[in-house]
Parts: sequence; structure tokens; C-alpha cells
Amino acid sequence: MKTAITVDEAAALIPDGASIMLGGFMGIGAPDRLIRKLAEIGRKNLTVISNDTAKPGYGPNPLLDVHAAKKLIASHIGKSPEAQRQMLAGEIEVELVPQGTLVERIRAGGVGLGGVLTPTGVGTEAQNGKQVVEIDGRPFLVEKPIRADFALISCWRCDYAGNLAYTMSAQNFNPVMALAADVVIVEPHEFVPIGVIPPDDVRTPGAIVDYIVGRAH
Amino acid sequence: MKTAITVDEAAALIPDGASIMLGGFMGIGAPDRLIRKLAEIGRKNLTVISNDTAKPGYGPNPLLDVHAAKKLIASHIGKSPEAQRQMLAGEIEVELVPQGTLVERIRAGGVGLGGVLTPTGVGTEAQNGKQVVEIDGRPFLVEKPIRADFALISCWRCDYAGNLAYTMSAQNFNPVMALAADVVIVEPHEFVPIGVIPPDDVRTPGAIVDYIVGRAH
Amino acid sequence: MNSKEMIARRIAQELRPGMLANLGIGIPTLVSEFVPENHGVFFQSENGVVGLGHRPPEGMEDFDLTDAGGTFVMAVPGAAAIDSALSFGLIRGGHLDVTVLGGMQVDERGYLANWMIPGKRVAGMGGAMDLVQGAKKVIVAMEHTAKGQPKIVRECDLPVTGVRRVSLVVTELAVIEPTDDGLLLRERGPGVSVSAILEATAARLIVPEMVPEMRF
Amino acid sequence: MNSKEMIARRIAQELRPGMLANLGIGIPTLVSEFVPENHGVFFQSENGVVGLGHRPPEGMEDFDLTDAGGTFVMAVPGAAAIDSALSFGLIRGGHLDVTVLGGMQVDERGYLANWMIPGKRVAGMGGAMDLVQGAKKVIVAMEHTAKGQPKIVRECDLPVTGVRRVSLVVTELAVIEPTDDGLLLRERGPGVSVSAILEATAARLIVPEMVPEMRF
Repeated sequence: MKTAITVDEAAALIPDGASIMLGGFMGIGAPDRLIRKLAEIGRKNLTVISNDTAKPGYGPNPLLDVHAAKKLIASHIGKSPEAQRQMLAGEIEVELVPQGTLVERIRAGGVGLGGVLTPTGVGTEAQNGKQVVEIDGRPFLVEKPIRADFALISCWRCDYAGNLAYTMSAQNFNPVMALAADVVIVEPHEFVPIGVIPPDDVRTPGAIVDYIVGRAH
Repeated sequence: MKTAITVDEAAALIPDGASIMLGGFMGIGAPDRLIRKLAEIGRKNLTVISNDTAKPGYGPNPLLDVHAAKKLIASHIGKSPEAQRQMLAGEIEVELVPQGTLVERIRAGGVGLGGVLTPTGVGTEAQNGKQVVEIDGRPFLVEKPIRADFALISCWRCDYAGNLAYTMSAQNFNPVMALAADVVIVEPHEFVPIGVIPPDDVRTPGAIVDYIVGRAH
Repeated sequence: MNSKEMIARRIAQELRPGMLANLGIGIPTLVSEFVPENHGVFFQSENGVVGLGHRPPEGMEDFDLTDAGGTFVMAVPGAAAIDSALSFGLIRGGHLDVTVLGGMQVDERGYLANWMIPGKRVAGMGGAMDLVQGAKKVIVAMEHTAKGQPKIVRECDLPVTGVRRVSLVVTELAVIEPTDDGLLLRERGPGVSVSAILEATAARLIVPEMVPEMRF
Repeated sequence: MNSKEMIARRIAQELRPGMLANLGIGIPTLVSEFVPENHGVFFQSENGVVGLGHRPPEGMEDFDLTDAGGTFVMAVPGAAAIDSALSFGLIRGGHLDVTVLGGMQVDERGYLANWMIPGKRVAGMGGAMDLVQGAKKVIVAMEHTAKGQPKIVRECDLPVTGVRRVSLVVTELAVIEPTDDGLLLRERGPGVSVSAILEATAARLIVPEMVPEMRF
């Protein structure tokens, strides 16, 4: 059986300069309490890996607003004026990655692959600096794995064994990121007894979850 | 809404010489009715892709027993004396692939990747004929995608939209194979109304299922 | 009927029951409004929903269910929720019958540019590069010109989204099909003359004898 | 206590609560019988179960739930069922704390051979190559000799399963740890002398002053 820690305890685990993956898509399914706490305690020089930067106030924006990130790896920053401003001003290093490539690179990092070969981005700016290989006469980009020190994810339900279930579009990058970090911290919406999530519905087995953030009181 | 076909109609779709993926692990979760029907109607020169050959009478064995396969791609044939005998006698071409590599190659075929880089098998006989690339100083094998003309899979529940849910160890290769064939034929154990499988529990969206084999009467 | 609605209505005609379709942000999203809920096409969105519906009744939003633009939607009966790996697996793996994408430029090669204006707007490519690469059919939905400047050009000067020829370009003035020989003018907007289209287009167009009007 | 039980009991001592552990077919499967159901270790099997339990009561078998050898098992409370891609993702991705594998040969490099005898038995590697590559700790469970022939050898003449040094080899005669310097004799079987071990071993062993007996 697992136990829970507070959001303050969880944030304290993450040092300045850490690389952190943040689940969420346009802020839906993002670990909001952890993100706001990290911003509040003034973490610096973080490398943030997130599908997108969502609109102001959502997703990674609270961290961007206080200049907590030195680097951002994402597929889309179009809804966050602050992310765009910092990028154009050179205040933050931004690596833009096609979304399907981003999720495959994170998955590769999580499942022990040395990378994947994707046709996405061949002949575009996304090819810059990438190795190209021909497989059966077609060109593919060699895309390397991405891992992080911490994965901060959210989920719908969590049982006492740490098994996680997600719901609707709040699933997104969360289960993949749960595989690809040294330390996995989850912020569940609900806690349920073991058995409420049937084995067939578990999307992230509790065995790979390191810390669980308890409910806000 | 989808409709069902009979197992005879399904088997008739598959010509001699076709490549077929068969779900199942040691026969658990295998599309048994389809396999037996193909054996019964005397299909020949099939290329069979299956995790293993299970024990006599299970999994792909009914096809092997009538010499329906000219080639087999699998990770384990140790429980099928007939598969071993045909391999040693040169009656069937067998490509043995490490299990994790096999599932990633099928997945790559299904999700449009040109291949994956895996550390599995480096320095062993599984490396023979494979390209080796170094990524950040570590050697990886370049493993190419596998696709088939047909994926024959089984599932636990199927709703009228063709959404599939699997149970326990009968899931195995089925959802991955459902992505990697030109034609996907599923043999469900149960039919349920739309909504019985909640959206979060669907493992194979109905949109990618081509044919559904109806119940035996 | 304004330009955007006209484009969306015309593209809606390309959707067939049983298709798996993805709609980008902007005009493409409008397309679903002209497809009846019981039509039978399944809308997929990058964030992992297969079977996106219309907007929910006010006050009945599920905070965990939006389209890829972050707008609350419903799910239709028979919907499925999947993770981003499978969502893009469907896209890149050729399981998507059609994607409708917004465009900044399309050129004579049929290449689309829609993800960045160097030095100015840097949105990021999001899922666009995977969609252009992987969908069976790529339809571009865009207004014919931007601030009076043609968006259909000889060769994109903006960074392209992919080096694959798109299937169809639909604007309020024309339906254009990129082919081996170049851009083929298929249809004209209601009451729009061929010469008006040529004037608003920087690319060379192949103009057949007969160019029928779009029908709605 | 026969040889196999002794090996399984000794290996069971290596398992800790909260660990994710994989047991191969054969002697490794026996290990779970010497771990109480409430121990807290999670057994993973290649076919996609995390939280494998003991055998079900007669007549209560779930035909869709077996271990990787095809034997009916139960699932423990808090179990998860996953597909083969995630199952091997856990294995290759370093999420598995320990795997216990059967062996045909182990050599002085610590390399394991357990998947084929050329020209004779061709089982296929199954999941063994991924397990040897990916698990944090690899324990080999095998009898010390086969038909009188040593299985711990200078260099495997059978095709190896991987070129990674395994963590520990447990036989009925000895516990041996492959190290930078070679094979280190850690423990002897109950009542077994060091000279008896050396005699049954074709590899060179590093023998410390004190070699304690296995304890159960």
C-alpha cells in the first residue's frame, strides 16, 4: 500500500535546475497544484517538457510567469503570449517538436528504446540537426529519446496501490510521461479503494508511481 | 453502427499466400474460431505472425498441423513440437524475434514509424543482418516495422460501434496488431450495447476495426 | 453566408459515414457544425478523443473533455478516449481518413505552410506536421487571400509543414486540387468568375473548359 | 528439500516489498510459491499482468488469465492488466527491479545462454533477451550441472541471450556473483564443500576466505 505526501513535500523534492515533464494538453489534465507550488516557492532554471504552454493561467504558464524555466520542449506555444514573448526575446530556450514526435520521444525514453524513426518533419525545419536514414527507400528522421528527472502528472482516479486511471482528454501525455522520468509524482483528482479500478482499466500500474500528492484539505 | 459477418465469410476474405497476424499469448486471447476455419478450408502459403506457437491444439497450431504456413515470425516456439519439427526439417521458414522487439516492430508498422532502435539483442544472434547505430555512445539495433495483410484478433467485449475491450492476459498482442494490418478482423467473446464500455475503457477504437465475427449459433 | 461558413460547408460535403476525420483549429473546427450529429463520421482530436461531439449544454461541461483547441465539447455515443501516443499513432499510421487544416500558404507543389512566420508569430507545429504526413487525405481550409495578399503562391516562402502534396484546397473563391501537373481549378465560389480567382491567386492554375460553381 | 526448491527458496530472499519482479518459466516460477501473498512484491509477467497471484481454487480458473507459461493464476488486489507493448516497455525501460531466469550456461563474463541449442532444441528467445537487457537486476536460477556437465563455464558455447553481465547465479550448490574480476563465490549450499563446487564448475571462481552456507 502507498501513502500520500503533501503538495509542499512534493515540490520540495524538486531542486532548482531539474528537468520536469508536465502532463496536460491545453491545461486539461495538467498537475496544477504542483505547478503553482513550484512557481510559488521560486524554483529556477527548470527544463520544462510539456505538449504545449496552454493559455495564460493554465498548464505551465504559472512557471513561465515567474521565469522559472530556462528551457522549454513543447509542440505548441501559440496560446501563451508570455511563452512567445520570452522565446522571441531570447529569455528562454525553446525546442519545438512535432507533437507525434514529442510523444514518441518521451515514450522511447520510457520504454528503453534508443529512439524512433519517423517520417514526420522530413524536408521541413523540424529536420534541422537530425540524422536522416533510409528504410526501404523512404527517408526517416532519427528521433532520440527524452527523459526527465521528474514527471509531474495528474490523473482521474488513484487507488491505494497507486494504480491510475485517466478520463477523456485529460489522459493525453500523462501515462507516457509516467514511464519516462526517474521520479514520478502524481496529483490525483480522486482516491478510491483497491478494486474500484478493475485491472483492465488501469492505465498506469502503481508499481511505477513514486509519490502521490494527497487531497487538498 | 457496425454489422457482423460469419466466421466462414471472414475466412473467405483471406486468400492463399496472405500475411496474417494472430493475437494471443500461449493461445490465451487467440482468435480460435478464425484459425480453425482457415485450417479447415485449406488455406496455403500463409505468412503467420504470432507471439508464440502455444502448445498443441492452441494458438496457431491448427494452421501448422495442416501445413498452411510457409513462414512464421514469432518469439517462441518451444511449446509446439510441430513448429519445432517443421523448422528443423526446413518445411517452414521461421524468423525468431525477441518478444519486446516483435511487439515494437508491429507497433511501428501500425503507428507509421520507419522503425525503432532497441538495445535488445545487441551482440547476440538476434543482431545478425541488422543495422547497428550508436546513439549517445550506446549501440542499438535498427528494427524495421512489420505489417500484415490481415490482423486476426480476439477481444473480450465489442460494442455496436466496434469499440473493443480486452481482459487480463488475453489482451497481449491484440490491440497492437489491430493497428498494423490492412484489414482488421475481430472475434469478440461478447457483444454489448454502446456505452457499456465507457470511452475511457476502450482499448481499440471501432473506427479501425474492419470486420466483426458474429457469435457462433 | 460568410467566407468561413462557405468554406466549412463545402468541406463538410467531403465527409462520409464511417470516416475517421480530424479538424484543425480555426475554420476547420467550423466544419463539424455543418455535419449532423447522426452523420456517422467520427471526429478525432489530437488530445485523444475519437468521437468528438458538439458543444455541451451550458453548465454541463466536463472539465476533462475538450477539443484540441481547448473548447469544451461532448463525446458521441461510441466514443473512445486514448492517450497521445495512440492518438498520434492513428494519425501517423494512416488510420485517419481525412484531416482538415488551416493554411497560411499553399504552393504549386501542393505543399502547405501553416505553422510559423519567422521572426513574428511562433506558434509551433503542434500536430500539423504529423497530420500532413499521416492522414490519407489532407484538405486545406483557408480564406483565399490575407490582407489582400494571395495565399496560393508559386512557392511557399514560409517554412512548409510537410513535403507531401495536400489533397484539396478549399477557399471562399475556389476548390483547387493539387495534381502531378500543378494546381487544378475544380470549382468556383457562388457567382465568382474564373478571372477573379486568377487575380487573387499568385500560383499558376490549370483551368478546365468548365469550372462548375460550388453547391451547398 | 530438493534442488529446485532450494534454489527457489534462496532467490525468494532477494525479493523486497514494493519491487516489480518477473519470473521466467521453470525453476523461476517456483520462486513465487515461497513468497507469502501479502509480501508486497508485485510479480509481472510478459503476457501483461502486473500483480500475478498463486493458482486459483480448482474450478475457479479465469480462462483469460495465465502466467507467461500458460498456467492459470489469480491476480492479487491492486493488479493491472496491460498489453504486450507496455509489458515490454516496463521490462526494457528499466522499470523492472528484478528478473529471475532459467539458464543453460553462464560464463566468466557473467553472460547467460538460455534460449537455444543449435541444431537441436529451438525454443526461441521469447522475452529473455529483453529481460536480460532491461531488468535492473538479473538473477539466474538453474541447477549447477546438467547430466553431469558443468553449466557454469569459461565461455558460453551456446548462443548468449545478451552481452550484459547478470547480477547473481543461484544453484543448489552455490550463490555466485559475476563481478569485474570474475565469478565470485558468495555462498555454498547446505553441507556443500568449496571443493565440491569447484569440481562441478568449469569456470574459474574467486573463492574468499569465508564462504558461508545458504540460510533458509
